[in-house]
Amino acid sequence: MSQTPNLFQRDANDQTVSERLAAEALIIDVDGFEGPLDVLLTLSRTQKVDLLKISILTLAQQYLAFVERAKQLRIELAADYLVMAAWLAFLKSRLLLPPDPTEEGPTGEELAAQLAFQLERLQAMRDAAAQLMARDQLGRDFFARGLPETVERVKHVKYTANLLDLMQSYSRIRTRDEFRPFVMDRENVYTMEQALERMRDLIGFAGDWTDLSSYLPQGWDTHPARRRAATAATFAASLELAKSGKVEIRQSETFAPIELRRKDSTHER
Amino acid sequence: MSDDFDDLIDPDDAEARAAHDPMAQDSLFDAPTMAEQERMVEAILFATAEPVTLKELSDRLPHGCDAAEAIVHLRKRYEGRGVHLIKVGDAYAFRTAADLAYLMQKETVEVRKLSRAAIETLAIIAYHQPVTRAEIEEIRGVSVSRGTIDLLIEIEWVRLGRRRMTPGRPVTFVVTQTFLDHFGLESARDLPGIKELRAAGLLDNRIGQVPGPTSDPEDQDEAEGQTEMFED
Amino acid sequence: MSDDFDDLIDPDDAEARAAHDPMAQDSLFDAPTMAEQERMVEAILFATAEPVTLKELSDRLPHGCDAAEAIVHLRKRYEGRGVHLIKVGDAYAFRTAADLAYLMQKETVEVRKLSRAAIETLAIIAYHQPVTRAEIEEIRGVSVSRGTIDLLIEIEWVRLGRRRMTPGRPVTFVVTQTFLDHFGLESARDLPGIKELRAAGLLDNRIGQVPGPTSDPEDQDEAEGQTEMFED
Repeated sequence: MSQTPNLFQRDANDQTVSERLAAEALIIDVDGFEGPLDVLLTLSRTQKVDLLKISILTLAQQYLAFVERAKQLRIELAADYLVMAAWLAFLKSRLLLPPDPTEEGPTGEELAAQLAFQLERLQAMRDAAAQLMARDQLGRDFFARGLPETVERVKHVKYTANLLDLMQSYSRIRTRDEFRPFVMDRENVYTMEQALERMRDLIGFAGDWTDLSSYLPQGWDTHPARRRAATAATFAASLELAKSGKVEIRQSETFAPIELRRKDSTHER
Repeated sequence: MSDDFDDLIDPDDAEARAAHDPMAQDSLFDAPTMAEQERMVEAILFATAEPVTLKELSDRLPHGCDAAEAIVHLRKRYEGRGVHLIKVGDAYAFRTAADLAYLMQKETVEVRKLSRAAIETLAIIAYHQPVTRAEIEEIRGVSVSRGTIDLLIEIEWVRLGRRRMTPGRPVTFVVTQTFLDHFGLESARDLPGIKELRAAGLLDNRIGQVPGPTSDPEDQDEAEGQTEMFED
Repeated sequence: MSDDFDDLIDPDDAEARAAHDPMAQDSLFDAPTMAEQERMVEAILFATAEPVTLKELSDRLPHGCDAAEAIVHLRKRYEGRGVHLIKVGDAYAFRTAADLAYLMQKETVEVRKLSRAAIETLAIIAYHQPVTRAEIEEIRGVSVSRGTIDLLIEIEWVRLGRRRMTPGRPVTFVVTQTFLDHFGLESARDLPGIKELRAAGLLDNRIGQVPGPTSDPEDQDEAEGQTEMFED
């Protein structure tokens, strides 16, 4: 980089009065700086040369003077300012001492070049930011439509159904009974409890052998399902009554009518 | 094409701007040209949030401008364009040309299946038309919500028929031509009858005769033809 | 392009549309004339304050229209007028000519005053995008406060870009279309001086050995340890 020729032109202690003053001026509004790079950039302006030609060594000295001054004035500097000072002190020594061939890592010149690049880049970004903000801006220099028309969002819901849907649906209504969900149909169930109750009432009057079927309740003897339910319940109930010794049951042969009568020994119900 | 718009993109250059605007320097003495006044009115009307009166225009234009004349020119320029310069009361504004109003709508179409309740109601109306709401409810065995019939009317598959000449004169519902078109039917009579539904296995055998359409003499003629469909 | 013209023609208003849109009947076969397309694009762009993308335009125009070509014609038509048709990213908008800014005091909205840090950060994001926070900090030499980037995101000038495929997968930041619109830029490539900066290598990402900001908590400790060394 172009600053190399300048590197050894100045002595470390050769600080001009103006530089010292500049450093002091910086101290006054140290809070106004955005970090060490910002300070370095400001200091670099005192060199009054193109950033490309800046002397990094001089800059390092200026910066170290700035930090020194801050310490004398007992101004607290943020950590990163001090880190930068340490780094610049290291850089300065690298730049001043003849290169040690055994040493690893970048040379002092390379480090100086990197710092110069960073300063140049930061300055470039600041210039770019200024250019950007100086552009014509929407709402200040040029304007959007002041009376925009709202774009109406029209949502059309298109309903569909086909003939099959229609027919199936109609069929479903017309055949609703078949589509009923499965439930125990209590309507056609005659329980043994019901039969027992009925027979207890009736058995007192039947002194003679009576067909079981005559005990079926009214309305349960025609519909096949109801008849089956009532018959089963009545039969179960008669067995129950026989068990408790209240009736006698007989059947003359297989599939012959089942008959029952009150057991004479039992009078109370 | 962006190159033509340097004036917008050019940075901060006050000089460039002054060059572009020949009036900037001497507008104190000479009014801008009419073409320039037209540009100005155009920009003001474009950017202002409400219609602008002639007075407001005059106040905002440089001294010596004739807003009314500029409006006349500008109005002519926008004749037949996508936006028109219109007069609103005693103010002016740009508005979309009326014939392009439909472009201001963003239409989205969502295809939705009819709900079961809706299609059942529709089926009953199709098979039993003209049919009152009470009849629909009787056939479906559940009440029919207002919204269901409204929807069917809204999508134009169902319309109001004649009022039934019974106490309360209830309205009846019938299906529309749109309905027939959608379902590819020539008439509601072409709807497959119970027999065909049964043959197609869509209907269970054990179901008896479908109660025919109401025997209201008024509606009889309309309903005629459907009755036979339901005969076994 | 609208993929299905049927979507646009709703049976509801097909008739109404046909009445005022001479194209409606035969647009399935013929696209509107270019003059007509130009009118349509003009109407759509005039009606919106936000830039409209080519795709949005195409979606709103009838089937068979060529929005891009209509834009070219329209742009030419508005050359030198009080309003211009500008390109913002892949979108288009009408904006008043910048040379007429002096007429627009009434419309001027107070542009939010950004801090120096925010402006610098914005410029870095615009010129270096996509850029990570660490990179912004390296360029500025200080840590970027969370609030700065948050503010830029809030005013919609900056948004998150893709994550960088490096260890830690850091998020990147890019500028938005709103940013381009605000500064009258067609694209980020049109940023002032960007070519020169690139040519000078100032937009390259060099990994520097210069001490940077200490945003990492681990680094923070080290830095604090060093502070003591320098204390009197």
